[in-house]
Amino acid sequence: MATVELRFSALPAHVRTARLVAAAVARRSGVDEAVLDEVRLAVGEACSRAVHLHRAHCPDRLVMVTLVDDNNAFEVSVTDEAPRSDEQTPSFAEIAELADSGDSGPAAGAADPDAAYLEDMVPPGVGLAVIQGLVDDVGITPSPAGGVVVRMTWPT
Amino acid sequence: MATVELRFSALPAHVRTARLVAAAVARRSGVDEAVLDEVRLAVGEACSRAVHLHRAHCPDRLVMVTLVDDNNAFEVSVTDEAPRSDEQTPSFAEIAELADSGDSGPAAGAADPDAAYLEDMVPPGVGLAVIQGLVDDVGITPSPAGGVVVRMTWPT
Amino acid sequence: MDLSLSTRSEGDRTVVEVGGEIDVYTAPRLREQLVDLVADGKYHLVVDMERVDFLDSTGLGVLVGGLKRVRAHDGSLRLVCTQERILKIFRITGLTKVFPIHSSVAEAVSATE
Amino acid sequence: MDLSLSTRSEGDRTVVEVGGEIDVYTAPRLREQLVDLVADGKYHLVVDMERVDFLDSTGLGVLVGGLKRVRAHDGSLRLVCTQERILKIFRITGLTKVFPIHSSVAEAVSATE
Ligand SMILES: Nc1ncnc2c1ncn2[C@@H]1O[C@H](COP(=O)(O)OP(=O)(O)O)[C@@H](O)[C@H]1O
Ligand SMILES: Nc1ncnc2c1ncn2[C@@H]1O[C@H](COP(=O)(O)OP(=O)(O)O)[C@@H](O)[C@H]1O
Repeated sequence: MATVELRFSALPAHVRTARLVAAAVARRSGVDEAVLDEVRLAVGEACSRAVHLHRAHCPDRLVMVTLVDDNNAFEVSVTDEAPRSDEQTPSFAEIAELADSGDSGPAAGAADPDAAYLEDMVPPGVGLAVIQGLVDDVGITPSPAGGVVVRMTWPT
Repeated sequence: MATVELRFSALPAHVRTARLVAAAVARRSGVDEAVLDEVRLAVGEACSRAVHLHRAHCPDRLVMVTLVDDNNAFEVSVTDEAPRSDEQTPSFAEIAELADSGDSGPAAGAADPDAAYLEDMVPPGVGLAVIQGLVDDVGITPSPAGGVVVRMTWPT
Repeated sequence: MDLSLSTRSEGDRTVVEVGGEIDVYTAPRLREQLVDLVADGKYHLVVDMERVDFLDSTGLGVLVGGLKRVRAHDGSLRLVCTQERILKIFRITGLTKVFPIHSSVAEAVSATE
Repeated sequence: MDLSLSTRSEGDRTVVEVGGEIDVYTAPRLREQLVDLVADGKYHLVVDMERVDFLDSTGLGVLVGGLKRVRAHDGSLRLVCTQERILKIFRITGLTKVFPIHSSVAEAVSATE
């Protein structure tokens, strides 16, 4: 059982590092080439979500990504430590309606004052909706340190 | 100050992941393109050394790599938890003499019984010699958990 | 791969050619580009995504934001994309119903409401 | 980039063309190749490293091991390498004094003691 753990400060640039690591380890674990794009996207979404929440609530804490290559599965867990909110995964119809709304949908907890582009941000639940639309095996559970663990599994 | 921490089980494949991460974070931290090969090689040597020592002494412990992008410097620390030995950094003449010796030089602690290629291994001190020949700013200090921290710094 | 951006006019349309990765790291630059174009009076945009390697929901948010901005001026935002892996994320989020998606710049430029 | 290996004969020499990365992960396969060649009676080897992207001390160890094996049969192991970043590690470790390093396969194949 091979394990890689990655912890990073809440910066967008590190989301790229996380995607890069996830794809490299997934490939080596035997995840199908055709599925690597899905791994990259899903891990990126989970990490972007965690980075946004950390910037808003606990910018000094590190986001954690764990990659485990078990017998027949490659499992990625992304853990944030932001206080849990009533984040809703929007329905697809609601996502489509964002384009018509005057604002960018339900507020995502405290806003990150430095990030002007958050104005255009889809609500954080959209990231989770993408993950759930993309990955067959996803679990979202409370994490001991506050926040949640997004656990995604792919066959190898 | 951006921080990335990588922990991995003592497998050769993960050394590649560590090189990949070090190069990506170094580039983003502003380390000169011409120096990235040096970062890749030096971080790879430090991690290979740690992986060999862990396999021999504590195969269940994770090797740790910390990458810190400080104001004017990019700093990588590779920490192993193997019991400290009297590992010698061989002189360059000694490395050259390896080719003439009947064996592969001083034994590297307990041998890893699975790894036939260890027969051809240069002694672990060679990795440190390469790092010291390559990187201007290197520090090797005892780590609290046993083992050492190899700390390498590059300007950004 | 970093983001690349270039713009050109084709008749009354402005074509924005995007390459590389549109993600949480680069999306702010795409947003800035779209905001600048609208501030500059360009309300009919064609975003050519054929050279995009990666798109995540942050990128989608910026495209949706661009659409809202041009609509405020009765404008349009059309996408050019034939790459299955990029189309997939529009499909998953239902945004294929929101954006007109074309298979070539020529088709997008000549399209009317 | 993974390791690629191919071998061919040129006169009494055996040329081993290596590509990709020779590191702690792939070095065992290069070692196996060299061991097999010697077991097969090939004692005059030319290792062409022109397509090698990465070489670390584990890779050096395998090359040194190969040299020891062919020497036991009065053989030779010559390297072909003109890439500065690869040559650097031979220089740092003093192994430029141990391996004959040539700038082309033709030169290595025609070299004599
Ligand atoms: N999809 C990706 N995810 C994560 N890292 C990536 C990805 N693509 C490229 N990288 C890495 O990011 C580093 C910087 O990439 P680059 O495209 O130059 O962006 P930038 O310089 O803006 O950070 C490179 O070392 C590359 O290996
Ligand atoms: N120098 C490197 N260091 C670490 N990882 C790398 C390096 N070069 C490539 N990789 C990554 O390793 C993964 C597997 O690479 P590959 O060359 O196919 O080797 P293998 O499949 O034998 O592990 C790829 O996803 C690639 O991004």
